[in-house]
Amino acid sequence: MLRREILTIAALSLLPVVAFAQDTVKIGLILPMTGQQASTGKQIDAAVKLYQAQHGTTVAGKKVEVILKDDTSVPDVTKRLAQELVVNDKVAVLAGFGITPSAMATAPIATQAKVPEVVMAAGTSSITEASPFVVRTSFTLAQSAVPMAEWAVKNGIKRVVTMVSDYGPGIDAEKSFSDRFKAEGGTIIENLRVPMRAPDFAPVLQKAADTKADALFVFVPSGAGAQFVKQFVERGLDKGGMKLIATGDVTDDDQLAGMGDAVVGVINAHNYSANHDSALNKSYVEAFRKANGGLRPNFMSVGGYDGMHLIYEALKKTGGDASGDKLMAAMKGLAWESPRGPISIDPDTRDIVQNIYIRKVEKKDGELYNVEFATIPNVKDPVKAAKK
Amino acid sequence: MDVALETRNLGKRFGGLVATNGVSFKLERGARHALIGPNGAGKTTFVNLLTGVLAPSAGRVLLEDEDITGLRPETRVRRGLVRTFQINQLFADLTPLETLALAAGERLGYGGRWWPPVGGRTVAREIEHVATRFGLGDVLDRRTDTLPYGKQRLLEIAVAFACAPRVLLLDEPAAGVPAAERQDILDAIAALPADVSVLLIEHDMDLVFSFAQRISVLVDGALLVEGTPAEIEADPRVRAVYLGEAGHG
Amino acid sequence: MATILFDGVAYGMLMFILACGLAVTLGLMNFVNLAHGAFAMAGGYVTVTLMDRWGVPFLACLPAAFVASAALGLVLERTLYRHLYGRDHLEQVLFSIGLVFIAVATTDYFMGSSQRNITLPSWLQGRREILGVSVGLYRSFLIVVCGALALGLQLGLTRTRFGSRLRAAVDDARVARGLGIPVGLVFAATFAVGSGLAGLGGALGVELLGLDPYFPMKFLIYFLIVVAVGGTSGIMGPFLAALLLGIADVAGKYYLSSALGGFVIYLVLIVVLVLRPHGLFARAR
Amino acid sequence: MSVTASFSRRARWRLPEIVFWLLAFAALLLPPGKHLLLNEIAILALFALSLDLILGYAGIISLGHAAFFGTGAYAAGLFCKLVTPDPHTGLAVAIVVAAALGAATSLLVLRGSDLTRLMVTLAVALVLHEVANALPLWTGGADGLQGMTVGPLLGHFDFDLYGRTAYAYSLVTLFVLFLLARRIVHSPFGLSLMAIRRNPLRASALGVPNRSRLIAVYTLSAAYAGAAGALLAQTTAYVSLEVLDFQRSADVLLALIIGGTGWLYGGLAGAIAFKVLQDVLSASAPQFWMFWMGLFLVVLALVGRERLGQGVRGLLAKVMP
Repeated sequence: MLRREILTIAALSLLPVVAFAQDTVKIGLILPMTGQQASTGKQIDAAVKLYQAQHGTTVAGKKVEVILKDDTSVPDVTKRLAQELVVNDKVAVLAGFGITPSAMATAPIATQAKVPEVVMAAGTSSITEASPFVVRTSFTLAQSAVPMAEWAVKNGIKRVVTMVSDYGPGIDAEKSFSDRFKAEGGTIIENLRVPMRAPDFAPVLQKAADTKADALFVFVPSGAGAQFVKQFVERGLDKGGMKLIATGDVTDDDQLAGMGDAVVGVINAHNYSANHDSALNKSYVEAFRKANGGLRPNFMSVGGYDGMHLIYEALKKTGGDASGDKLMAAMKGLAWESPRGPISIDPDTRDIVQNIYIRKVEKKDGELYNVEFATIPNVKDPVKAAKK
Repeated sequence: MDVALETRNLGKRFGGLVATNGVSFKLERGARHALIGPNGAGKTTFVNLLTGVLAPSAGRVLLEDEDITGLRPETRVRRGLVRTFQINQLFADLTPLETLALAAGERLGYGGRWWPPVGGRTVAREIEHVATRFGLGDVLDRRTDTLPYGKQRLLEIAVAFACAPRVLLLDEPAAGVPAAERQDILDAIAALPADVSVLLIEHDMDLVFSFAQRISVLVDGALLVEGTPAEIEADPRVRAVYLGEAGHG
Repeated sequence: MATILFDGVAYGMLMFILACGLAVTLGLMNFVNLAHGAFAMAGGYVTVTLMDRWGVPFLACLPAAFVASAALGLVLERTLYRHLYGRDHLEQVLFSIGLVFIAVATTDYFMGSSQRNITLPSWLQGRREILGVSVGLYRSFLIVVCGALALGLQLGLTRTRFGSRLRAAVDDARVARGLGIPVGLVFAATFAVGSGLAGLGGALGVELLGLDPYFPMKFLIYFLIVVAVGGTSGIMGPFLAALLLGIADVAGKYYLSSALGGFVIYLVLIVVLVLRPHGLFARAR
Repeated sequence: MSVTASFSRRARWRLPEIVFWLLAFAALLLPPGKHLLLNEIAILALFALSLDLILGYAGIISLGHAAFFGTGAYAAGLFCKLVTPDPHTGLAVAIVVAAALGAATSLLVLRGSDLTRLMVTLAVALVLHEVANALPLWTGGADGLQGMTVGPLLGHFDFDLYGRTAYAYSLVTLFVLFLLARRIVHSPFGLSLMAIRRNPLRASALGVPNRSRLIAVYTLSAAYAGAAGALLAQTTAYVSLEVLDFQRSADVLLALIIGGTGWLYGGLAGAIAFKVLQDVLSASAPQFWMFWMGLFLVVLALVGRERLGQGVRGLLAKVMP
């Protein structure tokens, strides 16, 4: 009796768990809807809803159903939810993933169940290497940090202090910025790190001020950016001639409007600005704001929006066949115009290729925006590019 | 002369307050000795110093000629220095059976065992013996806080007895007990084995004079006088202390 | 060096205002109120909303934040908290964590989950040289305001009739009632003032600490540290503890590398509490 | 003999207990779908049981019990990666490592008030969290420990996508450790712990060596928490910094308080209630479930878990130990 039971389990686990020839294609959307990362989850959720409102819920004859789950940014919960979505709900695609560990924890499920994992937010380079079924529509930190380093060298910045939050993405940003900056002939005076639980930036800023560098390169997770910039200005570092350069997380569109005039003039590099000048983006921003009580879409939202687009387009290509291998094959190499500009999925790495814009915070029509003034086209993830 | 418990120049200060002041005291083997003193004389501090709850600022404590000044309370108990509590400090929601099993188990060295269930044969026999002696046999399975107060005070003494004391400190054993149940307590105390040395800390003069062969008087943290009941009764200093404390004694 | 010290003092002072209400409820009233930060958050959101939506000047928002949080504290004390006085600590934990959850979810629902910011009036922005030390104007403002409040609290607790009534009520509620002290009212008023101060701290802290719906959880640990290190026998202990915390935190991060700077404060906490279980500044018992 | 009879009554198995465990094991035969959640419940139950050993039985409150959970998880994860993928030895190693940490840190919680212990345990967990974050070469830092390939259970049963093997593994571990805990709380050692929790001064006056007993139970509890952490690491094949997070310590404390301290089924009941509630609420209201959870906790506290549970508990307490 027990033996038969065991055999059944063993047999079951050999079957790929995918819904064939069903009329509905389910997408399991796992996001942090509560907890410190809740704003990420809300932006992506809103963008996914907007995409479906604009493009309908039927594609290639199939009805697309999104099942939203809250993982509270706890990776083991993410993994369990992903497993349940695959086993119980028979989802064809897993999507979302607010933080890197959540995406990493889920990668083995994607491999085992042959279900595409569309990463819409998490930004550590190595995620796409964790499973052949991972594809990313957000960005990698190095994608922003490396162009920032190149721009800095070209614009007469010679000596830089870096300051990053002390965790995976921060260290990624620090390393990729520093390596490129040094390679281009610049000098890194010091690499400063702040603990994640760091309510007060005063000490590190004081340390940075003491170095008298030309510029301070900074990455802090979206949310801590405003405090950081304010304290930077309060310390008088801007007047002391130190430039502030950053990845775009620091001047996140989500909060930029409320940051105050202190942030005006901050130079940063990123993949998306709500101020991006294209017809598509204008209508995107307008529709997003209308649907969400005036909330401004940020770089997380386009990750969700484009992720949905990727899934829809792949389904069109396969003619509605939602099996994992076919979907993955269809996703590789897809290129389209996103609200952020032209983007594509690198067929080799399954990571996103996109323009990176150098921006400056300015006041337009009484509101603060990241205004793009230089474009580095078709940036691939520099970390993976360097490995080749 | 055989000394069971001795203090040499024992002192304790709390900040500027001297609670025990150079007390040198001897309890003879098999003694029935009482320690009296007005409120605030430092009796509680003295007991806490003897049992190791407090560390003295000066002086030594000796149990049967061995220095126990630095020992922990539980080690002193295992060496035979056991006390009862004045205010009820029994485990309210445990049964007398469990409380006695705890005391007996620790004494017999079973206390730290984690595999066998409570109450091996040796411990069970011990409990029956103690329960019979103190008339607790019929209430062993009830929650302690549901027992009549007199029974609780008896349990207090029984638990101390289960620790196999060589020196027993009885802290106001009959305080608060209704008159009807009082005799049981007095009988239990009177029936303690002769080789157990007893120090009675007490307010109740009737009890003191009916029980004690010797009496020490503690005033302001220091020993005022020591002697037989007759000597104490006649001592003018003791009278002065007790008359000075209106309405007590 | 002087600048670091100054920054630390300002940060510590802010922590004190945020945490002193907890020192009173936990220390004097023996109530484990883990929801204390929710009142601070309320004050913060009152300020942000008043400034953003109605353009109320910053200075006018501070008393408003105090009053709003105090009122909220009073209402909750009268309706909910008072039923849990004298109950098991674990039930108080359950209750106050539940309250935190409700506060977080409600705030998230109405105010959104993004960080909120305020723009200080220009006279509070920037820096000045004072006695050769370059100091931030807002931090100076914090030190003056919080220092005055701390002094006022200490005097209020030791020199006024209300203070002596509170101490009597805390020492022995039954005796105090016998003396004709309205214990329930004294507790309610104390709770309200503590909540109000937290609200004021929340308003003052938006600029330095930021504000989002998870504020009560993020800073709970810091409040508890202030109370635990300061001891629970009065106001001065937590005050000194908050200063120490502020200076140690800032100096630790400045002088040590990040990896060490992150937990130096916790190591200090462990050492202090192992050596002085009742807090660094508690009177010996 | 009445005394011996009384004693043997204390530790006897009651019918509802047996039914409870039969149901838990019967859940293995359910069609796939809920085993992953059940696995998480079993792990939280073990974790809560470990907290109950110190909080419910010895009176040591902790807001940092994740220190041992996380240590066990990392120990199991690293052992799997570096030494052998066999889960059983990994579990044993995690237990030993967590117990060693428990013994070492037990000295810090021997004295002090609830608040002191709360803060000291919290600080220990936070220090470990920072240490784990600062050693990315070992722990993977914030990205988490990757590359764990856990071997099959008993050399035969792979940890599959459905989580049935995982649940079976966690449930059996929970059951074995529960039996041990049950044995322990009914032993003289367990009795002395109950005495220490109620009144340490009084316990020492009966000859109970409080210090060594508290050190022993704290170590034991750490070992249990380490086992729970190892189960999580092995059944998810992944360890992240969240295993040491404050949130994890707070959750287990909540679960235990919900279920009730000082009886072994409290942690189990609390874990079931907490996880099921969270799962149901967050499935129906992903953005707003915290509100309903909070409301539940507040009402539970206001009505009084005691009063609310008295009916149920009174009934259960009669039939369960």
